[in-house]
Amino acid sequence: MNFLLANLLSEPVGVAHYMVVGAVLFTCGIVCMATKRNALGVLMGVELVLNGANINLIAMGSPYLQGENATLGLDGQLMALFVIVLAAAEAAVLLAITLNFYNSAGSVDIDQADQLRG
Amino acid sequence: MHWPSFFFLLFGGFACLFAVAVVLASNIVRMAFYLVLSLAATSGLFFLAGADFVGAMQLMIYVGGTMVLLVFGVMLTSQSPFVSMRTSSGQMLTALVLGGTLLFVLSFTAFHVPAWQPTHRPAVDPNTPLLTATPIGMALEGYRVDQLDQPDPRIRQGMSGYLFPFIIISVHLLVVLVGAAYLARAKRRST
Amino acid sequence: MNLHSPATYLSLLTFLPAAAAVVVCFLPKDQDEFVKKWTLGATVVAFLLSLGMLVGWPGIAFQIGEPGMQHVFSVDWIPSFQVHYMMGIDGISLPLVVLTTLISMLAMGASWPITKHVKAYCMLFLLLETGMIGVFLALDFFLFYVFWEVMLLPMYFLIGVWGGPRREYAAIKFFLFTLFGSVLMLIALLMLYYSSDLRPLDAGLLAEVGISQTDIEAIQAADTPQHTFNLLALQELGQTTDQFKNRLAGKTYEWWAFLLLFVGFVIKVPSVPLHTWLPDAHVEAPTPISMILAGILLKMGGYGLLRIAYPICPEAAYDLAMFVCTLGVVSMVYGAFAALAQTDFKRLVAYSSISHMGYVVLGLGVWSATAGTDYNPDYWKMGMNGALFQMIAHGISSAGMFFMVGLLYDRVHHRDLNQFGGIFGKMPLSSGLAIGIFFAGLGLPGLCGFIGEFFVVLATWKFSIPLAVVSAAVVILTAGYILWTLQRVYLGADYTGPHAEALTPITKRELSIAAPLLALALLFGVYPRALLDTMEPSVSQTVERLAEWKERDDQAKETRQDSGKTTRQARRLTNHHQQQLTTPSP
Amino acid sequence: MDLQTWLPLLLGLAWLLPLASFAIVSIGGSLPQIQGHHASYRSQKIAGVVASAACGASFLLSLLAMAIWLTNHPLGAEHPGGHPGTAHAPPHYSGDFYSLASFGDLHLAIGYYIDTLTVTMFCMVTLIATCVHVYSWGYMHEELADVVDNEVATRDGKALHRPGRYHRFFQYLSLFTFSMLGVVIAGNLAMVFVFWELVGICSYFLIGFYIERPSATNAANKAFIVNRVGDFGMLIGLMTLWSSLGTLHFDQIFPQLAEPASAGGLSYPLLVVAGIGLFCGCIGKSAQFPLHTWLPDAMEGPTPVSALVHSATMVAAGVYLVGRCYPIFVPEVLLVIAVVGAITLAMAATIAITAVDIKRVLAYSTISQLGYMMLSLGLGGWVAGLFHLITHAFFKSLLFLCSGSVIHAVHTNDLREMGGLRKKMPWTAYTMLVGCLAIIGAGVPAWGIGFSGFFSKDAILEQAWSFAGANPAPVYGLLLWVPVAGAMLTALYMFRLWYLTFAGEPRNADRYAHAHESPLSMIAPLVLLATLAVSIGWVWPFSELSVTSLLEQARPAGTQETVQGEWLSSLTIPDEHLSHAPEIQVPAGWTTFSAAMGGLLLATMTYLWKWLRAEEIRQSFRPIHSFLWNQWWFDELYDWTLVKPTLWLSRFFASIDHWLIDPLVHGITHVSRLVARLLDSLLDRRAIDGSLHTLADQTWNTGLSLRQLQSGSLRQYVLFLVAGTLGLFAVASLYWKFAVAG
Amino acid sequence: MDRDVANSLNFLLDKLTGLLGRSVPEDHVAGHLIAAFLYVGLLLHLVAVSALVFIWMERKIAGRIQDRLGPTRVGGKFGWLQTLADGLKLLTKEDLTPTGADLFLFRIAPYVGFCASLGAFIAIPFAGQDFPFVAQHLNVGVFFVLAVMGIEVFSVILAGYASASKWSLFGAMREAAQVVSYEVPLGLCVVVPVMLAGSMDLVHLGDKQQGWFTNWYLLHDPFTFVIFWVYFTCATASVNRAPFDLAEAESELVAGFHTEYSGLRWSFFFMAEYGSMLAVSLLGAILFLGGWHGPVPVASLLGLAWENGPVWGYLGNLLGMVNLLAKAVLLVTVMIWVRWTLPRLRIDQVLTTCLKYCTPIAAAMFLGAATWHMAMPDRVFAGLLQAPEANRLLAEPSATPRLQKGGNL
Repeated sequence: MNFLLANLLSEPVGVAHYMVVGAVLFTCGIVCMATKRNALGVLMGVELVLNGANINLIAMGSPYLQGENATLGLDGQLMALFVIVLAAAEAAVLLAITLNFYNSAGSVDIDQADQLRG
Repeated sequence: MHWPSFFFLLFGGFACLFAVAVVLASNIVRMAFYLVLSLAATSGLFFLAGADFVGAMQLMIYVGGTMVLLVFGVMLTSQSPFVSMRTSSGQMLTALVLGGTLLFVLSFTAFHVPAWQPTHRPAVDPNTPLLTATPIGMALEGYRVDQLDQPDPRIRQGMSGYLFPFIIISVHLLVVLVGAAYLARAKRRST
Repeated sequence: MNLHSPATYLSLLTFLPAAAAVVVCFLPKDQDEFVKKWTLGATVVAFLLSLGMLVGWPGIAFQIGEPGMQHVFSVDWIPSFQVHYMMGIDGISLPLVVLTTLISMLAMGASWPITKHVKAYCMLFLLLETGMIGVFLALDFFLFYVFWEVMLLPMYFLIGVWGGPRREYAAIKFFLFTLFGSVLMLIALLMLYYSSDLRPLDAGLLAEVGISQTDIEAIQAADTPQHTFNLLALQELGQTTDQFKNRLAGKTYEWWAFLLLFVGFVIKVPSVPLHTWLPDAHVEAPTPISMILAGILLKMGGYGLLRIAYPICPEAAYDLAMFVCTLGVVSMVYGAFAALAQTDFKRLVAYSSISHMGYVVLGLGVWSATAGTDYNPDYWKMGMNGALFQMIAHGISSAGMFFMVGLLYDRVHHRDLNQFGGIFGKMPLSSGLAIGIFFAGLGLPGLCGFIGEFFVVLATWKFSIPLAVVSAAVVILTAGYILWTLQRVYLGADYTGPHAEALTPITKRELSIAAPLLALALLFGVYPRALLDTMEPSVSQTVERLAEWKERDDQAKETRQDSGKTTRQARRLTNHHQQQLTTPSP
Repeated sequence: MDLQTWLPLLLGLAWLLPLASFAIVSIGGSLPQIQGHHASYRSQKIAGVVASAACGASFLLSLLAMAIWLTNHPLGAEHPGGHPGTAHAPPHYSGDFYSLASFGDLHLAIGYYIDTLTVTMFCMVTLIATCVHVYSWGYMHEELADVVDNEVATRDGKALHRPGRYHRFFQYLSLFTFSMLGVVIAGNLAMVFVFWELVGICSYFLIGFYIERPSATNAANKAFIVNRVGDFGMLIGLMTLWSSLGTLHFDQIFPQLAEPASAGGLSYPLLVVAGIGLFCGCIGKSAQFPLHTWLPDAMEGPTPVSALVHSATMVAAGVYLVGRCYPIFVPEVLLVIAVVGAITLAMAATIAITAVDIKRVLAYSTISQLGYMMLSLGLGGWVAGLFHLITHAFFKSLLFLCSGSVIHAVHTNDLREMGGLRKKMPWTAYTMLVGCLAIIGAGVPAWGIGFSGFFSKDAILEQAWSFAGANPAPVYGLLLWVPVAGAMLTALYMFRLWYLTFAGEPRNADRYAHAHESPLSMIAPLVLLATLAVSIGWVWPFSELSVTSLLEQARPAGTQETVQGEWLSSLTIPDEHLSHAPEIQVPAGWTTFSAAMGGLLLATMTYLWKWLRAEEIRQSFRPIHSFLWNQWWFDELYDWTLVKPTLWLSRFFASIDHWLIDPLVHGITHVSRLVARLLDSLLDRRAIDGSLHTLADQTWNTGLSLRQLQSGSLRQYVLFLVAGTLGLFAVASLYWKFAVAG
Repeated sequence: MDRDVANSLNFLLDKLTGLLGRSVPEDHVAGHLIAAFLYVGLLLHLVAVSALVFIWMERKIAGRIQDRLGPTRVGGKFGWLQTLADGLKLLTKEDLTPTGADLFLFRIAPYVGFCASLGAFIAIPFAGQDFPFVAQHLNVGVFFVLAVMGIEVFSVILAGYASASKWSLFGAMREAAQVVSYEVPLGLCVVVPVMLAGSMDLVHLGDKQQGWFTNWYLLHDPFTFVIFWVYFTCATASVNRAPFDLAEAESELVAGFHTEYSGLRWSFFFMAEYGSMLAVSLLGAILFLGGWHGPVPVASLLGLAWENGPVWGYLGNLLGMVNLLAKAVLLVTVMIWVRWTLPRLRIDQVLTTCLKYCTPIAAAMFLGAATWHMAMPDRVFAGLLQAPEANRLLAEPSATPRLQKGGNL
């Protein structure tokens, strides 16, 4: 258990700290997905989740935070880029689905989208 | 005062704060607004971690593009501008508890991997700017200029390039856009 | 009449109530109040006389710290059977005597509501007191037996005439049980008598056990076995000779005698499963008789065990120690459980007595001075002292409890626990006293019940861990039934039973009976030395002697097993024994 | 100055003064009853003053003793804990006041054992007792005259009228103070047991103060009997020690324990039995699982009693005893203590969330905090546990007195009828806020500034952290994470309480209208206690004087080393000093802080901002809620498994005669016919036919019930995902710990 | 460079505090803070003052185009203090908030817009060479500027939504549709100079066009010439200038998204608008019009270069800045000119313009430019001239930064 959280302002931060921020975003996203009834809220949750993941990728790739040979290098950033692009694509599709759903159900309440329930 | 840490706290704090605000807000537009702020703060973190290009991408695509799409959706889908749909507090609590546990597990793990702990001797001094745009561009075209000193020739010669994924993503994006446009096309409701 | 001679003083103490009873015969028939006062006066005098020994009446002053028998006197009574009129006191009997006179006095005070055949009541009451005092003072087995029986009859009548609706049934039950015990005791008495032979004892020892010089010479000159009823001599014989070791059906005489004595005494204690007379007797007996019954009569069983059964039959006592203790624990548990189920207030207190007297049996039996513990008698001393202390404490608390029950019964004429409630609001002072006394029964620290129970329980572990655990668990049940009872009777909003108007506050007479009991409970609870200083040396001596006997016995067995080979263990034992011998003996 | 003379004298006097007051008040109060009337208004008033004065004088004497102690034993000068390996006892003075009995080498006595802990406890107990006494002047004011008890109806259906019992209250309080001080000063375990029972009986009297109320008397009985169950265990512990060592004096026990069994010490199994036995007593007294059920019911007593007896002092006596007897406990026993503490704290905290009786919430919080103390002691945090005892005493008594002030104002305990009282009773509200902040351990870890609870709770969590570090097995990790979760729950239920009482809108306009701030005699103790609740954890300016340094001085020999279990060889109880290392202190501090803030946030969201609606939560978690609402069904469980069987057994014993007489043959025929019939129905119809039907039915039902999972709700699926992830994580980490890492 | 500035400031501070007997280390916080405030202050003034000037200009030009005089009274001859007076009036105006508005968003919206507008300036260089005049030198400068300016639309949408007025909402929706659409061709246009220069660093981009106007990317080849106009169109649209000012179409929507605004907040929208105008103009000037390198390389002709010493270099940079600002103001003037010349389009026309014309044209031009560049990598001015030596040097692969090795350009 190597905890070096002593004083955040005078010590350098590490990947772990970024990951905690990522975790917070991730969790908020999950909670958002789980609690919002508005489809767009769910979408925002997804965005938050992806962002949380991105933070991790960036942090692991950052040479500022880790020693030589320990970083993910440019791959982190590249993967983050792909995530961003895919997120944009996903957002577009989700919005389209939402619109479609709205057109058929007259609402964006995903609790009404339970036609396939068991 | 260690400036990167200070800015990390600043941006990280904002990102977390607004992410929480997204969860707590009940109005969809406000949620969107907080989300933008959170994402903007995240891009600040990216800049801080030396990923200028990704940070700018983040601002551009998420903050600019995605958010506008979202708000667009809000305008089109809500019956009235101030609609909010309440979730039952029970489900909310379940989500919070599970989420809290998840957060705990994630943070706990983060602090238990030795390689992820703060170091006083990073690979690159945080005051030195990194130039990543070109290498990223090259990597997307299949050339890893950052891997030139790799001993493994296969990696050096571009096996670690991202040309193929890039193409796939591009095609995927195209398909998605077409598909989205198709899905979202205006239909008259049957009744 | 020389009141400074032990013979006169002790005889006076014993027979003063009887004498007063004779006087009562001649008192006018319609002067109930006067008869009661006379009787009360007699009990008060008896009490003062018993106190006299304690406060140092010249010639009869009790030497505190002296373990042996004091003021022993012996007079020939039936010479052909070597029956002597022999009495004496020691630290074991004195507290019981004082308790007897005290409780008798208080019980007489509590007899004021008796209006039926007052003269007869008073006569029997005084006769009873004589019997009780005599039992505690007698040092001759035969005399002991006589007093024992003397006590029986008045009790039978007191229950059978002045009792409740089922008094005949209860009285006969009591009589039969006790008589059965007496018979067993008689058999044992005869067994021991005919096995005994005083000749092996040397002159000094004989003198020490209170045999007169002429008798000693006669004994030493005799060529036939010299039987004896002398309890002290029997103790000596039982511990140092093989006279009671004749075999009968595979067991020694001693073993059988102990069993008979034990059963006889344990009926009186009473222990499960010979207890069933007690609840009935208590329920039917009038309040003062219940007080006496619980406060004194039950103690006789314990006294008998301590004075007679154990010292005379150590081997059997050792063999049966586990049986005795188990019986004690079973009584404790059984009594407590049964008490929990009662709806009759008095019956509940009766069962609580059974439970509490279980401690006495347990405390007597925790024979922890064995080879495994280097014959360390300390824990057994603690147990036995605890047992005796518990007898006194129970005498105080149970008498008080029965009195408090009677106090309510006199007012509302029922004892149904479910019909009580809210008494505290009507009779705050008596309720306060009652709660105090019941807490003494519960074994609350600071009150007398605690000390005895605590000693006994602490001592038990060394003897048997399972029994210790079970006996410790009884504290829960005790708390359960006592508190539940208090709640049902004294606490609560309102009295809902019959005769609510009769619930008048406590009178001064009642207060003067209850308050001393509570005060004593408090005194002995806070400063147990007040009692222990008196009784501890004697009890401890009894225990030490038994421990020594055990050591000798083991040694003898060992030598029998491998004679000629002295082990390290034996040598150490010898040293230990020599040390014991060099200590000045009384 | 000769401490050996003066300390027993001073503390003995401080101890006996309340007894004197008890004697004066009880006899003085009973005298008029012999005459058949009740104590007058004036004499009752005097009783209150006498009792309070005795208590106050005790406090002054204790302070004096403390001053004398500190001048002779300057803090930091002698640190027995400073040098690992040196097992000499902390400075102490012991002796006997008088002997109870002695048999050969065995002695039982009323004596004293005075060390820093004793003196500290004296000051704490007498101070709180004085505050409570003064507070009771105002709170019990109604008892001065005839009382109409609306909660009790007499036979004719009217409310009960009864004479006031003001002086009785003070009489019991005095007796309690005496008994409690007796526990503290006790020089041997027998004396502890004596006063242990006495505090129990005082608690019985005080709980059942309103003897007319059935609930109160039931609660009083329950309290005493449940405590007796614990005392049963304690007796066993005493017996073990007594039989093995031949003494119960602390100053003789401790050195002997260090010796091997052959040289007069205890064998290991006996040590375990003794330790667990003693701890059983503490379980009962400190209301630990599974004997906690009496404490919530004990809230039937007047509130000052709850503040003094059932939060600050008596229930903490169990913790005190564990601390006092610490050298007796071997690591395995300490583990038991810790586990019991952990279970208790978690269980009580969960129950407190649903309780609606303001005092019950506090009662459960007390149980939970006591669990913390036990946990701490069990994990080796001797100073931390006792430190929490002291701080908890202050803030919890404060909280109770505040709740009393509220109850006094609105005449109800029900949180649902309160609300918005902040405006009506600002003093109460804000002193209570201070108490709440103190109990949740509010403070800033980075700066080390905070309320008293912050320091003590942090110390406990640090020790837990240190323990988890020393014992990497994941099971032991629970002993760290349970208290962390508990810290969150603490913040949740405490602020739920505060918000429901003081914030928001009044929920019962009538009660709100009649509410008023309490009189000065009630406010003044609140303010004093609030000040202490803030500051008792601090270091006295310009000196080394602090509760922790005092306790550090009292640290018993043998606690300053890391010890290994003998049976559980993997069990390590770490040295408490190790927990002060920054790599433990900092993360532990922040973890606690964030947990508390999480709970606070949740409470605020639910009860202040109303973002979550409590009612809806209740609806969605109906089974859990009813489980918690019924206090884990402990009462019912005990009723069915213990009380009822005991009564059946007692009835069985009572009717054993009849049972024996029953005709045996008749019974046998009955039984054989019954068996035949049973065989027919059981074997043929049930077992063979039935199994086939059951198989089919169960398959069908399983399908149906599995279908429920497929709810069609996207959000639920997300939750399933998260839960699955967490489960996988748990499985994977366990697999790693056990199978891979070995 | 900002590090150098900060160090210099610290040096100064050190000298000053030296008088008091204290010393300031080279890398002290104070220098960084002062530098940061300095930059922000300068940029703030640029945006605010330029807004003042542009509004005045707009009114004068509008007046002239419409055969009027425009403001004439305030501040003397040309009414040049008119805007200041208007500003003062706005400051003193009552701050209204409509009932039913989402107050928080309503209040914050103008500032979001202004911040986005101002934020863009952080990465815009005003002179290049060895010591570029730029607040934060980013190697993805173009990208950053576009990204940050994209946020501006947010203020419009928030304002429209939060006003609780259907006019505002309509305006906001239009704005959203329009801006998002126009970002596509705008991005395509911007990519062309980036491609030509091989860098997204604006300083680098500007310096690649140094020398005579023949080196401007505007005149690099026919495709870039076309694409500049596409860029200009899209830029006009993306800053909501007429004829694309659908979001505030007075004739239909009262005042569009800022219908409900008044006073200072309202003026912030305007500051943002004019700031954005300036920003896109500056960007256009840097990307296509040679940035600080004039049609005639006056500075280098005069020898105002860093090779000749810092003072000369600095003067040269100052000159370059004036040059760049002149070009930007010219572009702004054209925007104003267009506004008062062309009628407002309908929303469908706006989108048609974007999607049916601008985007395909930009895409085609991008392809053309790429092909051209591949065919003639070192030729400029429609392939007629050889690229100057200095520009080629800048494109040397050896200058490619070694990623993550701490290398600096």
